[in-house]
Amino acid sequence: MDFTLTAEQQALADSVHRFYEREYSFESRKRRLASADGFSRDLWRAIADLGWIGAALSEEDGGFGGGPIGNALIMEGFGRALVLEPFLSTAILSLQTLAHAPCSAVRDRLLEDIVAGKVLVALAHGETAANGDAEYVEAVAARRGAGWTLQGHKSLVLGSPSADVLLVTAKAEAGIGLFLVDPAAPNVRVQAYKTLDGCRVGDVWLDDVVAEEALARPGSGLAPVLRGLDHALVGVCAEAVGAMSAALTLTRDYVKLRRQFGAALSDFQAVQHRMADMLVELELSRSILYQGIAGLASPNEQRIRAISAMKAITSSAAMFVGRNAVQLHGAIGMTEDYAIGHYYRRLFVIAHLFGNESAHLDRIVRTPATFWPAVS
Amino acid sequence: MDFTLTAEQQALADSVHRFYEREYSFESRKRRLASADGFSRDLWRAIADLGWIGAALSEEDGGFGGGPIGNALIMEGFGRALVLEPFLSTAILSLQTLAHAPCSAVRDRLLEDIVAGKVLVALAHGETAANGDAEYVEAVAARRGAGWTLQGHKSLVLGSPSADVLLVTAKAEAGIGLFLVDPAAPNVRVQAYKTLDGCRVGDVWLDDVVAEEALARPGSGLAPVLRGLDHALVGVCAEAVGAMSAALTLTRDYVKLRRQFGAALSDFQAVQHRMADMLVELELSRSILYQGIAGLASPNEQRIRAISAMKAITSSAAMFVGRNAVQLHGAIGMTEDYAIGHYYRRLFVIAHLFGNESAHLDRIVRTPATFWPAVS
Amino acid sequence: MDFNIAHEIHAFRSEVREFIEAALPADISRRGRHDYHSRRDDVQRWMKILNKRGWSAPHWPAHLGGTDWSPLQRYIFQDELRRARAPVLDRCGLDLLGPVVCAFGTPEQQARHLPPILNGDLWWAQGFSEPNAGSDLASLKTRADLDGDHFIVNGQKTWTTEAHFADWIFALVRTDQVAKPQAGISFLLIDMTTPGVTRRPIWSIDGANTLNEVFFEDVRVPIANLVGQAGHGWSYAKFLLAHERTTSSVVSHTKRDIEQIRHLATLAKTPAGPLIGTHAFATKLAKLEAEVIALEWSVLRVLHASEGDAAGNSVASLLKLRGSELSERAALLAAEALGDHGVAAMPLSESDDATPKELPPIEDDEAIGVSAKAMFRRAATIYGGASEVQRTIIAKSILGL
Amino acid sequence: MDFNIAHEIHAFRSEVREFIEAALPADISRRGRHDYHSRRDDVQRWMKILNKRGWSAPHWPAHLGGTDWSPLQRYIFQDELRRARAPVLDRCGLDLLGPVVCAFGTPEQQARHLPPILNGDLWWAQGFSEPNAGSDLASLKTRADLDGDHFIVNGQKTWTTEAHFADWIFALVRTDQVAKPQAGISFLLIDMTTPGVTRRPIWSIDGANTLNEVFFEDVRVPIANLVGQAGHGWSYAKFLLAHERTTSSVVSHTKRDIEQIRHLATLAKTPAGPLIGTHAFATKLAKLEAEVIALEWSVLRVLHASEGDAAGNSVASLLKLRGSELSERAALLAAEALGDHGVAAMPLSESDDATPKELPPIEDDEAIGVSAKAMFRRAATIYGGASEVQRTIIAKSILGL
Repeated sequence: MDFTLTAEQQALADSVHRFYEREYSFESRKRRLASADGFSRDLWRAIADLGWIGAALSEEDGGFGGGPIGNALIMEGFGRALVLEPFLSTAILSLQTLAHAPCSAVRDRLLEDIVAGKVLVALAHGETAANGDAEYVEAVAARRGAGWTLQGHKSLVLGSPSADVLLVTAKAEAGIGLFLVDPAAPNVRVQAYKTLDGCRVGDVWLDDVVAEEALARPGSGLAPVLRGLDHALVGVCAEAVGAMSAALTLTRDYVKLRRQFGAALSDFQAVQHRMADMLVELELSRSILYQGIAGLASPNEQRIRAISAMKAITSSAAMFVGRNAVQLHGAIGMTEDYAIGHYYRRLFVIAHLFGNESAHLDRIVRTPATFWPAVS
Repeated sequence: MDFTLTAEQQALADSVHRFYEREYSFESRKRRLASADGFSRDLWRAIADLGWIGAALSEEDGGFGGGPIGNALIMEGFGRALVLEPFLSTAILSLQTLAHAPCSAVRDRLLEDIVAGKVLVALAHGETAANGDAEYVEAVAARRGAGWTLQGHKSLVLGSPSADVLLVTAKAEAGIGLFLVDPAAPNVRVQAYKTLDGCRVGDVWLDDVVAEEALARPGSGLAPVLRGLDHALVGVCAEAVGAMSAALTLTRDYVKLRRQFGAALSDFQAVQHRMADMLVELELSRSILYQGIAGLASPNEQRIRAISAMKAITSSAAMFVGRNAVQLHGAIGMTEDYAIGHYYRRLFVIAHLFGNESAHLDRIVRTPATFWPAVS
Repeated sequence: MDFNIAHEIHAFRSEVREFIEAALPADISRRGRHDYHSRRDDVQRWMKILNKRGWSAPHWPAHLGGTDWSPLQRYIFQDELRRARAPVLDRCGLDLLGPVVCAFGTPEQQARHLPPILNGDLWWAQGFSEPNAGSDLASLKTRADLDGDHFIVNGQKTWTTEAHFADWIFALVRTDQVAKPQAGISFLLIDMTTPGVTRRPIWSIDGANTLNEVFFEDVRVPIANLVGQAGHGWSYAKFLLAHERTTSSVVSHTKRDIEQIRHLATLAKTPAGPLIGTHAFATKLAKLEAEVIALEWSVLRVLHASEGDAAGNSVASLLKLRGSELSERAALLAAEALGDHGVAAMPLSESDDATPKELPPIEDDEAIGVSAKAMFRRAATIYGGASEVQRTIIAKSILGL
Repeated sequence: MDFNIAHEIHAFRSEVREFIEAALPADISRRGRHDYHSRRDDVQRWMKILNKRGWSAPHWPAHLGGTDWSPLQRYIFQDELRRARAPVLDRCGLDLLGPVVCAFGTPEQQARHLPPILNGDLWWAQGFSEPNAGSDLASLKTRADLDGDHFIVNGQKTWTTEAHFADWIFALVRTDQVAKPQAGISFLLIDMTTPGVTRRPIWSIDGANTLNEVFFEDVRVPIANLVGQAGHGWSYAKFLLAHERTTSSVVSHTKRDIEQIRHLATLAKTPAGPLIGTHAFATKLAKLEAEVIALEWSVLRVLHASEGDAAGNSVASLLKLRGSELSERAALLAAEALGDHGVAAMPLSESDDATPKELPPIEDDEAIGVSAKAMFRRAATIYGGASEVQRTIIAKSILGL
């Protein structure tokens, strides 16, 4: 165990830092958010060129072997600057799902194209009725000739409005399979909308859609998706740590500057103590993020509990830090023109993404394990 | 609706105030608590002479018709002074259970004797496995000749170590009945112990105990007990309001006096804001107490929700106010010699008595009703 | 003490409920289920209907267009409006300015300004806050200098609710630069169409524009538009802010939220059946309900207390503090009831012709506006005296710390 | 960064676990399940066993009877002791005084005082707090005046943990009445049997006596019992309080509580089966567990950080704050798991011969002591720097407010 960055990790963190310092002014982010994609394809290519998309991937899958810590470093930096490019949806959720899927020519080519920044992929897995249960799928797959037809409705599909390829889960008799779908194919409808933080997502309807290929046949499609989700959960939690950290810094600077009733806000003990509690929430989130990363390597039940403990704590912390950061700013924190409101909205979305606090506590309750964790 | 006391109510409240001002110094209470009964039988007779035991009872049952507001005024005063006499167990829980039981010569005589202060009665209803479900009874009643034999274990029976008569619930085929048991009868065992606040309670075992009389026959015993419990819940919540109010006053006086780091504790904003939150909890408890009293007259489901909402809020408030009252006192709050620790322990017991916050939220969840409460 | 509800109160609530059911137009009622900022034309139509019945400002004196209802009756009226999802009325005119003009305005001012408010014809904005005078109003800088029979107003107001709608604004302005900070302030009525008045919308994190900046540059305001005495503006503002002791609890809004949450959670599916049937969600809702009940009974205590009653006043001060917390909690729980779509932005344009665009697939009117409401309510513990300020008030004025 | 656990660490934990399992006497282990203040004779027997193995003070320098374990190893050792429900060792001697004598004591003091501590032969109390100097130690009044080769000590200490057990007390005393408040303080070792020392037990709300008042009346203390330099007591006290950066998280205790809660809630019956299977209880436990995991990983971060590491130090300061909160929460949840009997007083006498009297029917060793623990832990956020003080420290020293 070692909690300090290696030279390589430090170099990656520094590089991420330089990236957002250069590219992510408040104004340029605003412009990017208002564009059709809600992010910049040029920047996405730049991110690919920097080698970050495959940073976590094993070398045999065409990556750099940096593992989940690499992704976490990138996502923490992206959280600090509220980066908009679809790293979470394409480079973590979709890529890790594919990396854990059975080997095939299609999979390998797709991995390669993703890492090269050539295609944007979205995983269409979640459904409205799942209520945070990652294993719940209603969408149906039926055999047709050599291929399959798919029927169902997928909700809050990250990255879908801009995706070149959809990975879709659907259920056949043998269980859940994972299918490749062209979003422009007939009978596919992607209804795009924005999340509260202004990012574009979509709901996807499949109405008798023909899928030529099963990336994973029914019965073997859920496992890679669950692993993809594990990595995505680590990713959003790292993003939350970055966003909370930035929100705390913004708030600290604001309360030291702003005066009321003849004193700086930071002179009020109530403000000091609230900020201390925010710092505690941030640091505990960072601690449990590390625990979640370690948990990725654990056997099934232990992994589930580790990941869900991480998300439950982080969801709660994200809401606490986000809400109080706005509170301490006062009315100005509620405005579009001030950065802090954007952090709150992103933290709100993160708190609810891939299951909120309740959903993950439920998952812990459903997944019994012996307790005496950490270095045992 | 009227939230100010009538002249009669004011007279009762004043009389209660005079009673505890006269009888309840810290030292005299300590002596009483250390006695065999844990309270004073002389004071119990004084309470009877003051006419308080039957204060709430209808005149036809030998009372004064003051209704639950009368009991609440008494219990609030008793909460302020941490009065030890068994008003809750005998004058509310047992008496109201009897008052709602079917008429019979035994019942009427018992009511009369209770009101006169001649007998102490304990309701032996709760069981360890009930987990706050007031309708759960495992104890068994079987017919034997003209009477019954009882078998079971009743837990945390308030007032049982000093009781002259036990009212026992037990289940036969037709449902739950209510039986009269002499605690000195063969095969009855009362194991006395103390609650954390030093009061004496007991667990009661019945091992083939003969009960001559059924106060309510199987099938009709639960209803009066549930009504008795409703009144007892209002009683403890009123007691909690009194105890929280006294704890808040003690704490306010302490923080104004005590100096640290060159200033009175009351000068620290963190202390001020904590006490403001304590006041809010107290006042909301008082508000929902009134709601609970009003709810006693409502039809079944509405009544259950009203009573459980009251206890859920009050349990939570009692813990918040009690815990923080000790916190603001610092180390001295943890000592036997200081009053505040006694208030905390009583509030802790109240928070858990007759179902804690979780138990009552569960009861609300199990008891659906339309919402749009208050003056509708 | 007596907690029975008088027969007349039951009857009054029935009368109000029946009137609203019959009078509220169906299309307005449907949009009311969106539960978000009401459209101006809906509010105006509804105010005209209420005004015809004499009920658009029940809390004003009867001879000026109000009623002689008791505080409890006024509360029940508001409660029924919320329950029916009626549009939220023009608060600035009806609740803030109205009582001040009733109490301190000249007969001419009353005759000119009150009827258009009652009928929803003219809308008002409140111009109190300034960039460096938020909670600390005494330090405001906007000045009004006498020039013949006009004041010349210069300065800037901010956080001006509804100013983008407003026809008029009532503003605190400094008419005496020499007097002590509070003594030099006057209360002035300003026509927003006067040359020199400009406004800039402030977009807030719920994606809506309800707040604005308003700039005054050599704006000429007739001296007849001064309310009461010059230099007494501070006391009128205090009167205005203290006028309704229970409104800030927003308890009827939160009750309406609870009905909405129950509705949405009954529709929401989960692997184990409707969301409302899951223990985790049902327990959160039960706890919220219990807390709202405690709040509502606190409101009732205040409504029944006389002005001078210490106990009643001490309860009044907690209504804003706890009411605003519960208000946000309710909105967050409503968003949670939407599941995945609780994080979706569902912008409703305020203009009459626009309809929501790029919405997620929302099947129920009640769901639209929920997530924006969750964002908007983040401000509940900030505006009208932030929670931190409320706690200090309680500690000092009630606990004597 | 690398979160894999080294093979040697696994092996070390196994070694410790196996030793404790073999060495901990069965009767002590059983009483350990009561989970409350340990009996003095149990602690002493256990310390002799540990001392024979060389493990009674792993954090002392190896040449003075300690080990050369890493901070992580020391943490694992404590973790395993808690897991096995071993008696809680004499903290005052081992953790507080010991390191000071190791670092600042003369060879004679080390030779005289350290071995009896290691072997549990002599017990120590800490004499810092005074009636008017709690968190604010600089204002202490107990004085020690030089008289030949003795100090004459007069004054009063309070909140003196374990003083009713203690053979010796280490005290902060004022040896210079003229110097600035902090500069006049010295660190003195006092034999409790010296004439003029009296103690008065303070009974606390858990029904136990762990705190005491200690009075000094013309107590003659040899000058050889002064630790380090006169007037430097303040810096030794700071050294002592800062010595263990992670102990105040009490995380191993809370982990042990969680096992206890799960055990009790598995035994506890409800109408719907074991309590552990009810959603409400299981969810509370899951949330507590998740929070404890976050705390433990914060401890690991500090254990792996070097002394000068800013990030590590910033985390250290939150361990006491959050650790003490979770410690009380765990005890309250354990009491809740007992149902009706969670409100029962279950006094365990500290003296060797007494057994619990008037207990409710408790069928499991783990249940005894739970409710008293819930009361005792009310102090967790008070002693060792109250939460309010911790928050101020975090705000000022880490956030720079």
